[in-house]
Amino acid sequence: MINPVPAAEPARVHRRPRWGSRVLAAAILFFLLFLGQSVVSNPNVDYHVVVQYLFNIEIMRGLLVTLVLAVLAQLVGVALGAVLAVMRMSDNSVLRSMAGAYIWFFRGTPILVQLLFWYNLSLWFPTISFGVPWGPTFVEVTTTAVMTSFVSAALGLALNEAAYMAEIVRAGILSIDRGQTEAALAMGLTPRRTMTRIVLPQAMRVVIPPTGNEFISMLKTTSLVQVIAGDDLLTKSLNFAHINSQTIEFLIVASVWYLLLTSVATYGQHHLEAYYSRGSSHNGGGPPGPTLRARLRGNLFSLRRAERGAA
Amino acid sequence: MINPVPAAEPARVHRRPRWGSRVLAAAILFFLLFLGQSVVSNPNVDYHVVVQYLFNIEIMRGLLVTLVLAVLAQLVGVALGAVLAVMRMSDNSVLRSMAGAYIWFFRGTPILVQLLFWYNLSLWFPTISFGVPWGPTFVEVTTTAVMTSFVSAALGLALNEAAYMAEIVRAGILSIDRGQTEAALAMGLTPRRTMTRIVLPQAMRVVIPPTGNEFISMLKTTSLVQVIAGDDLLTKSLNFAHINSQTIEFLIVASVWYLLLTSVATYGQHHLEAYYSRGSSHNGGGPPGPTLRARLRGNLFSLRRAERGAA
Amino acid sequence: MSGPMVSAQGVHKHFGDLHVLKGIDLEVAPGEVVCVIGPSGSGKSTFLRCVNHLERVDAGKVLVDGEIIGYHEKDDGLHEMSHAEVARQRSTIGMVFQRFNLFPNMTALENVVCGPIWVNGENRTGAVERGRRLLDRVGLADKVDGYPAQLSGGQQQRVAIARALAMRPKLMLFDEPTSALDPELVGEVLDVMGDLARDGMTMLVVTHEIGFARGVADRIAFMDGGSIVECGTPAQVIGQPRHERTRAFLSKVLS
Amino acid sequence: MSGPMVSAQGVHKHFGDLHVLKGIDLEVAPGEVVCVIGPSGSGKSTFLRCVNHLERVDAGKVLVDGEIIGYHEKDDGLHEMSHAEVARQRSTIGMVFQRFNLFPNMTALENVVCGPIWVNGENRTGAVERGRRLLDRVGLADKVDGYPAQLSGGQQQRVAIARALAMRPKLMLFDEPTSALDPELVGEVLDVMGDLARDGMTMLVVTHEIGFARGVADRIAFMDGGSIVECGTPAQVIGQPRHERTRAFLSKVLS
Amino acid sequence: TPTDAPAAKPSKEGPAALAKDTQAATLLPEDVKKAGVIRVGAEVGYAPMSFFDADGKTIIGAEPDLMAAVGQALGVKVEWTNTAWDGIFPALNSGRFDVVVNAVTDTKEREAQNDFVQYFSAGSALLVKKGNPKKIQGLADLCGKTVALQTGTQQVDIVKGQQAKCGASKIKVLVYPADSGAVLQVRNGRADAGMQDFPAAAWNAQRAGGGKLFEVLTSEQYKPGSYGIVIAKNRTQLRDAIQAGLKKAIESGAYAKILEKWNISAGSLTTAQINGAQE
Ligand SMILES: Nc1ncnc2c1ncn2[C@@H]1O[C@H](COP(=O)(O)OP(=O)(O)OP(=O)(O)O)[C@@H](O)[C@H]1O
Ligand SMILES: Nc1ncnc2c1ncn2[C@@H]1O[C@H](COP(=O)(O)OP(=O)(O)OP(=O)(O)O)[C@@H](O)[C@H]1O
Ligand SMILES: [Mg+2]
Ligand SMILES: [Mg+2]
Repeated sequence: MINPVPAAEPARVHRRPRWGSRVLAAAILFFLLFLGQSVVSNPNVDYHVVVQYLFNIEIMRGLLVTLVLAVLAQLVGVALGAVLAVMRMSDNSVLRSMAGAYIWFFRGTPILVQLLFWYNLSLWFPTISFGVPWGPTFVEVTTTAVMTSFVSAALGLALNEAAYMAEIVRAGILSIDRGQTEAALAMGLTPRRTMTRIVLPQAMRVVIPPTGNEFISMLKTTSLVQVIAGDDLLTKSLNFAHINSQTIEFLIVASVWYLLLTSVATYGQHHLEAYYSRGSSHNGGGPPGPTLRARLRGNLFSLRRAERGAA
Repeated sequence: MINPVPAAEPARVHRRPRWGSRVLAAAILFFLLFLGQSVVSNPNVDYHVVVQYLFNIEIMRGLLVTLVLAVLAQLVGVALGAVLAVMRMSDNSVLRSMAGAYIWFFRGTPILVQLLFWYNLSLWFPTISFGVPWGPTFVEVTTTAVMTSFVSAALGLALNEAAYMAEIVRAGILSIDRGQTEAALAMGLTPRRTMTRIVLPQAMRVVIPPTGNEFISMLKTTSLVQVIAGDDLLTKSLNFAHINSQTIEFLIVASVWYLLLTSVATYGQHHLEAYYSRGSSHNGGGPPGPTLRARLRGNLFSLRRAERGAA
Repeated sequence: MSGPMVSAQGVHKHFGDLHVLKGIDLEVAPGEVVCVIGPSGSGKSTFLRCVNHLERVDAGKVLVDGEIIGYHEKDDGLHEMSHAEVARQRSTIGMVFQRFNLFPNMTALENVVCGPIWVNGENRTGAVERGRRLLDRVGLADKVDGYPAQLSGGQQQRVAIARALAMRPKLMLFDEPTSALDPELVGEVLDVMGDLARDGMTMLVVTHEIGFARGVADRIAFMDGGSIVECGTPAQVIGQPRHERTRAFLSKVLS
Repeated sequence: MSGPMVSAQGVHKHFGDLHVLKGIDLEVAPGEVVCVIGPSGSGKSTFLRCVNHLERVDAGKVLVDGEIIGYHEKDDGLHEMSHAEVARQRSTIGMVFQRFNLFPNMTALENVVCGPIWVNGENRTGAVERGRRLLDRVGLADKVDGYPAQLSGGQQQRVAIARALAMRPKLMLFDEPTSALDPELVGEVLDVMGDLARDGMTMLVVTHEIGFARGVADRIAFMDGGSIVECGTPAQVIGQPRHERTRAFLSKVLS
Repeated sequence: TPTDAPAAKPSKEGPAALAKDTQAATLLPEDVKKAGVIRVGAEVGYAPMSFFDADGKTIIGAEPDLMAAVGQALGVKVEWTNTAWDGIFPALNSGRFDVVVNAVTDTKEREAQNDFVQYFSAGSALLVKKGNPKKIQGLADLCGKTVALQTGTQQVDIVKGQQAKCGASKIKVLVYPADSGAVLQVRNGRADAGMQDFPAAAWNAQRAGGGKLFEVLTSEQYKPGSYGIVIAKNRTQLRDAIQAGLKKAIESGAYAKILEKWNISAGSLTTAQINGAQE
């Protein structure tokens, strides 16, 4: 050894106490306790009603409608959104501006208006016919028969969602390193298969977190179908409220279910995220994420991996 | 020259015609024309009413309310969201779970319920007092006097938005290379200043696009304040609809304004994005982005830059 | 007598106003190893990418094994091929990139077998078996189930080589395959490439590793400013460079 | 007689179960240049990062210019410093990273002046003037207003050096400053570092550039497996390595 | 212009001012006296009971007129706030409004939560497209048809009651948050009939689309009930004051004039009963 410094015996190391955040945390906790106590002990709210109606059959039906609508609309929205995203990045300027106009219009107008439009489509088109334009008609049905409350709701929500998903999928595609595309092309994949087999699956990692958020929003947006006689969770709950004016109680009933649904959705989102980030040792993704300090101090290991990684 | 191949004279190169997308584009265009024609020439909708009421003073008032509410709620939401994001990544587990609970709750319950809660806060707390807990009270006011329709609307929207913004800001912070943090710390900046001077400004690039989307949603979400007597654009428009059961016409009036607002917001978003991506020669950001083909073919130049770049 | 494996004829390429390739002529015989060296920005990568039509040439043409890459020749000029035809041509040309470009969501084995299965329609069992053999050949028998992020740079690059070999290419293109590696890891990749060359693979290699070029290349081409300035055996180009620019470059890199 | 500029005393560091530094002892005298070499994963970067407390040491301590880094010594042991105190210590130690880590949203000049202005509270005009001089000194007088993305790797790394110098450090730490560079760009950065060494800056340099280490270093430390295996003049360590591991490593890197 | 802007005059030109009834006024609770105003909440848009005038701002109708009369009797002003139906009762209970006046039918269930001062009697009537294309004559004809209703109204109960008698051919019931949404579906043809409180149905038949869109089946009014001014349970003083004010309006004849003005005299009551729900 060149430096004959005696090996220091391990010194006792004292971490710095962090008074600021401890006091803040205590204050918040205290405030929350106070708040919780006031809310629960409030004589204006009859929690028995909440408990009594939580599993009411009509509420359950509403829950089912909300769930089915949200899942359906989200699925169609994702698929159509992916198509729009690819159109938006197309070579063909007509397709590109078409997709642009779609996104502009459907993001720009309130979903309420869109729902009313689909539901009242018969104002514009009293019948819907399938056939050759200016030629023979094969099937003709009245619009109101097709555009039931459920169909309009699902359609309206899905078409609206597609506009948002298009931007999300597009960001996902753009996030994939060009090297991936080139490697796939060089291997002999066609551009289309490169997109579907290499780019889109990897884009999922970036697409899933915002899609999860969208789905959580969607669960709650379904309540707007009230205006077109859709019997979703919130509408059903409020129907009870209107009978006896106990609005708050029934809003709590609905909220409990919404919280449950969103919690389950969040849970599912984490699992999907984990699945699609397999092979990546980045652990920056969703909660429970690394703490800020862990980031500042640093997980050099994962950084190094990322540098070496292909993406 | 080792290879005595005669220099080839430039061959005429013919690009491949793309029939598929041309036909598709033509079909879509045709369909849109047909649709547009049907919508405009529809006798059930009186477009004169739309034109006549577009600049009606009450509608203008509603527009102002919508705009002010959305801007205010978004600003507060961003600020509070940033605080929540930092809390969520804190060392202190109480702060961390506090922020987690906040986000869970406010994202999990319908904004309608939250608005009604704030507006009717007096059900739980008839008066609001500032003072020492269990000590002297300095100011005491009735809750309903403080929680006007506007205040509850702004508060409800902002607190809800903060939950969404927290996740967005968090993703933005996580997107910044640890190297940036380390360089700043090594330079002698404290962790706090590293966050505010180095990390957050760079995170803006990632934060702005989704924030723009949030703001566009917010513009339309304001219409829910109808349940707490907020006189927003949609509510005002529907007031007219009640007069003469011309619901559709007034929905169109509102939609025209929403489209205008969102277009302006999108425009502003692009400018902000451009500002915050200065110094970056990535050009993958917002529309007008590179086409898919351009990506597949490739802008190697920008890729190379990115590899060299520090981030 | 078989013709050249690669024949570039007056290849020009512009990026906007930038004239990047100014008439490249180069032939590579079957089984030959040609290394391309030259300063950054001289157009080496661009040329390599023209060979498998990742870049479209603006004038001139590139033939691989006698076929024009990316175009059908007709009376009135060159007609662009369909995507499927280009893909078929590319499937016979292996390419290894500087940054490996492994698919991060697939294991090493999946990376290697996906091409044969998707592009050549090989059956899964056969492809997997051959994939394992290839990974074994590049010294990674124990890493078949590792994801790219779990491998060192040198290991990743060897997987990338195995992935290209899995397509049974007639020609291999390498674009600075070792320049993203830590110095101690460079050797393992160069070893694999040397073996490949000895097995008779036709190779076109862009590299900064003068030692490798000297040892393995049949010929070395020195590019500068979009042209091939000189081309000859390693002894000629490295030992007695004729051009001032070559000398200047070599002195920098070898110092 | 002034004490050593750096004095590492029995530095241990664990990452979870991984024992990365196993008692590092090293002194660097004022004005001395010490190069640290060794295989990947041997703990070179971790040790360097302990010197400016980017990593917390688990046992032992590091003194810079006589001050313990990151802790106050009291009777009952070491007490962690406040963030502000650590920041003050770090501001006197310049650090240059492998990946440059310039702030991409600031121009070269802004990168250089932000530290003096934010941390040392210098006034803007003075800082800008000195920033220009520093950029001039590293040969970038004409790039002051360029953003990092518009600069080559070599230029970026020189800006990073100027940025560190702007804080008037007593000590400079370099972590493989050239390993992310194209081979022809390596020279320009090593030149700047050589100048700096000749001007009397105390430097601790982790590097793979054996040529540079041989030419510029006063001493070379060879690390392997979390320990300094041998340490001595370049002639000793490179010319006549005493340890088998050193010899094995050098043969790989020099080949 | 909207083709069918209401012909009615705004309420400020309504019946002659009623003298303040000092006796009734003393019943008012202190806070209302001090504020000098009674705050009314309603989802405006149920003509002729309450709706917006052509300016989109002024709230007019029978209920605003009536409340104005009550206010005059009590010597206080009346202030209206338009709020979506879903938000009305929480706002009442949280003290945001003093009363809700919104064609709310007094029922036993609702009396359990709030107090009612009855001011009008109305049954429900069926609204169909002009020309009655589906030939609907009464409740019994609804079996197998689609009916559009507003949520939380009496009509939902009536139709559900008929539902039970239909047997196999069910009634399809569509429920909308706003009355206007339900009426739109009758116009749209999605619903074969709508059911509304009689005054509203009559108004729609008479005014909507210049009177060319709907007709109302007048043969029968179903399940007559009474509208009540809704007041929070804990505000009995206010309730009694309003009852007194309303009584004063009835006695003075102002009440009758208002109902006449809006063409709904058929629903007039002779007394202002508290919590008088039937069943
Ligand atoms: N897609 C592109 N768009 C615009 N310019 C490009 C593009 N690809 C390459 N260039 C430019 O063309 C020139 C040649 O680039 P090329 O990558 O072929 O050089 P190279 O010799 O491979 O350099 P290096 O050793 O740095 O890889 C450079 O100036 C580069 O910036
Ligand atoms: N934050 C961390 N968390 C966990 N392990 C880490 C972390 N940082 C470094 N390591 C591990 O510690 C060991 C030493 O790492 P270090 O970066 O110091 O090596 P090095 O000698 O600098 O190597 P290289 O030449 O590759 O930079 C490695 O095994 C590395 O994976
Ligand atoms: Mg290159
Ligand atoms: Mg290192």
